[in-house]
Amino acid sequence: MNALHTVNKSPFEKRSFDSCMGHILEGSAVLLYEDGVYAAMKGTAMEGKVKSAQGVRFYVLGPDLKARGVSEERVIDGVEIVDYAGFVDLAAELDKVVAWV
Amino acid sequence: MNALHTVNKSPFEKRSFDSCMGHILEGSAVLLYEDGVYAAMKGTAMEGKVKSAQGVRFYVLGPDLKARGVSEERVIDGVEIVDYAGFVDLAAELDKVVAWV
Amino acid sequence: MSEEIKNFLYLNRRAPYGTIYAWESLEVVLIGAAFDQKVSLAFVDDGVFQIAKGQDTSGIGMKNFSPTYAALGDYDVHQLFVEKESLEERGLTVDDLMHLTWEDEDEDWAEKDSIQVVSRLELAEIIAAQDVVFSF
Amino acid sequence: MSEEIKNFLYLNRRAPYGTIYAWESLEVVLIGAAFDQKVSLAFVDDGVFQIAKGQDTSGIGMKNFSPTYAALGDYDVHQLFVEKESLEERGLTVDDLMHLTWEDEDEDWAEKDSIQVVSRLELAEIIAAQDVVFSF
Amino acid sequence: MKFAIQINEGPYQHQASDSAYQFTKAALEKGHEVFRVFFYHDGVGNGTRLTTPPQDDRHIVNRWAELAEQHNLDMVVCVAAAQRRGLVDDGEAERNQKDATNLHPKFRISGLGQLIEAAVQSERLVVFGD
Amino acid sequence: MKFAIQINEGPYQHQASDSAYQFTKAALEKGHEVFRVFFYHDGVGNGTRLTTPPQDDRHIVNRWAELAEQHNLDMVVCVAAAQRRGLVDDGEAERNQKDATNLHPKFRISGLGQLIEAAVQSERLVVFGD
Repeated sequence: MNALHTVNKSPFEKRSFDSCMGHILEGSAVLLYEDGVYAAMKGTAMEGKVKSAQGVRFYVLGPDLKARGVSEERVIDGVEIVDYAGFVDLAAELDKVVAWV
Repeated sequence: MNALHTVNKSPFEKRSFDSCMGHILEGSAVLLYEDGVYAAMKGTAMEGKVKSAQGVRFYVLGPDLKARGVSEERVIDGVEIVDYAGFVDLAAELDKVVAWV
Repeated sequence: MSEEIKNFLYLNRRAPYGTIYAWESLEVVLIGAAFDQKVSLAFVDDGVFQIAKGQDTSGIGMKNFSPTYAALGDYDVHQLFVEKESLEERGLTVDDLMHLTWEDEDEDWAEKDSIQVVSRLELAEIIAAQDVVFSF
Repeated sequence: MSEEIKNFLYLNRRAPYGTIYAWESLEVVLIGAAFDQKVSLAFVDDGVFQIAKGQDTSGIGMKNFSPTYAALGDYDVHQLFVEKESLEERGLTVDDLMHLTWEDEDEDWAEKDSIQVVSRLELAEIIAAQDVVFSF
Repeated sequence: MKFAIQINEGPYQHQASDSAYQFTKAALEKGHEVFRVFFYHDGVGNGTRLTTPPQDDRHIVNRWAELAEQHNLDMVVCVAAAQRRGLVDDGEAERNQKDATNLHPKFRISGLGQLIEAAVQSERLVVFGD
Repeated sequence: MKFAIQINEGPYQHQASDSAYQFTKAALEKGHEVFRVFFYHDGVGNGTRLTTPPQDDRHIVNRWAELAEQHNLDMVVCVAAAQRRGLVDDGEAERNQKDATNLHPKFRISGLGQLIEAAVQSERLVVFGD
């Protein structure tokens, strides 16, 4: 079964993003929200990690990006921006939600 | 002026221990307590960081070590074990306390 | 209530005592054991410290809840997955953990180990196989 | 109250909005400005995100408190140290930060930058020079 | 689809309750069912009727209460977590000899079994925490 | 020596209040003065009189209250943080039209200036947080 993994903490402050990345399988999806959106920024150590995850879709919550002043152009290519409705759609589409709180 | 730097979070979970280590000067002291005591364990990536800090004294809170089942033999050589009274003494001895919460 | 049996995984990633998550997560496991679901626990990251042996909280004035893990077997909760990589990063081996057991009714109440050390990849597959994952 | 003037440093290490620490820290700075102390702020680790420009919280239903940083100059708080290494790790430059200024009474109200980018070592020395360090 | 929501943190300190609210609202607007919102750990603090946030800030508790009113949401505060943190309704006040209550009338206090039941009955459990 | 103590987290969820209590107790036993204990952020939750922790666990609020009683400690809960999180005394209840209070009588609600003053008047500020 494929999971939607959610990460809401900054990858610079906490281990949860790295831990999530270590436990995702092909076919699953990752949603970055709250302070987790910083993992979606180009030009940091996170970019390589995101790009090397094979067969995993990445999403980032637009409202949280905007709140933090991260413009869409700074988001890593291939990471899709969604709103809360998109978050709900992903939670419904994937078979379960795993929160890396 | 010399500071007592305190770290209360696990170095495996949060960035605060590393951040503290990047901001300590010779003559200062570091107290590890609460989940911060895990940074005082031998045989982890923290040991090298603690040992390479020149002219900095390291302390760990004994009651927090015991609570977590970390025996005194596992504590990195040179890290001194103190109790709450020792924590108070350090806070009084050094010129100020900097909490890396 | 539905008769469907689900696979429940409790994902434990926090150290004990510094925060209450480990203890209040265990309270959910105990209550949840009364429901007829298939339950397992995963100890990942600092979660492996939850089941370290020799915990003694007398000096910090907090309740030592670690004996409760030993009681899980009596509640028919005996699938405790511990991540190998998480142990190694912390300089721990399975000998540093409590010896947690359960008695297998189907094999004349033979005592068996509850803890299974699994690799990160195996744990990823265990997570993938669940219906519900609880995070605290 | 004592007449002694102390050096106060507010150590900001958290991102905004995910937690309230950044905002409630700023509330202390504003109240503290009424006291006659020498005040400076340090932005380290994720704290540098607090003063990122272009913050717009309309989509998350929270209050955008970032304009308050621009008001600090009026409160005579104009020593804002930003750690260079923290910026770099996050792929940021000083151009990604708000332009924060103050007016120097002693130089005919000349407008000056409040933000000073300093190295980690310089910040360690700044911390060492303080009488009181507030952490939130 | 049927969702269960779990919230582990109190209002204002962490964004968890805000994110959970936005998610729940979006799910309901899409026609999904929300079986229950379960407040655990410090999350019980979302259920107090005594908050007075600044005028220019959102009122997290009232916002939940209004959503519950509109959609007949079942909002449950964990009793064990509530006792540790001082969230009290009439029954709890009588049981533990407290001279006041603080639970908002749109919330109810109940046991952890309500979380398990929500996870059993719902198709998705979504957890918001620190 | 004169200490000021700042506590940023509520009871039970984080160890901050426990550690601060042990530190404060040890400091007082050594003959130091504690000028003030200031409860900020979720730390305001340490000041409620409505908690009922399990019988076999420590009672964090009462423990602080007893220490304050013995040593005449000044325990201040920040008003702005308290309003967001629903900590209320008689004055706050009247001002904000609340029908109940929950502040423990050994604590008092006051402004952030009390934290600054504590830092000015004390020789050491010690912060306990998450």
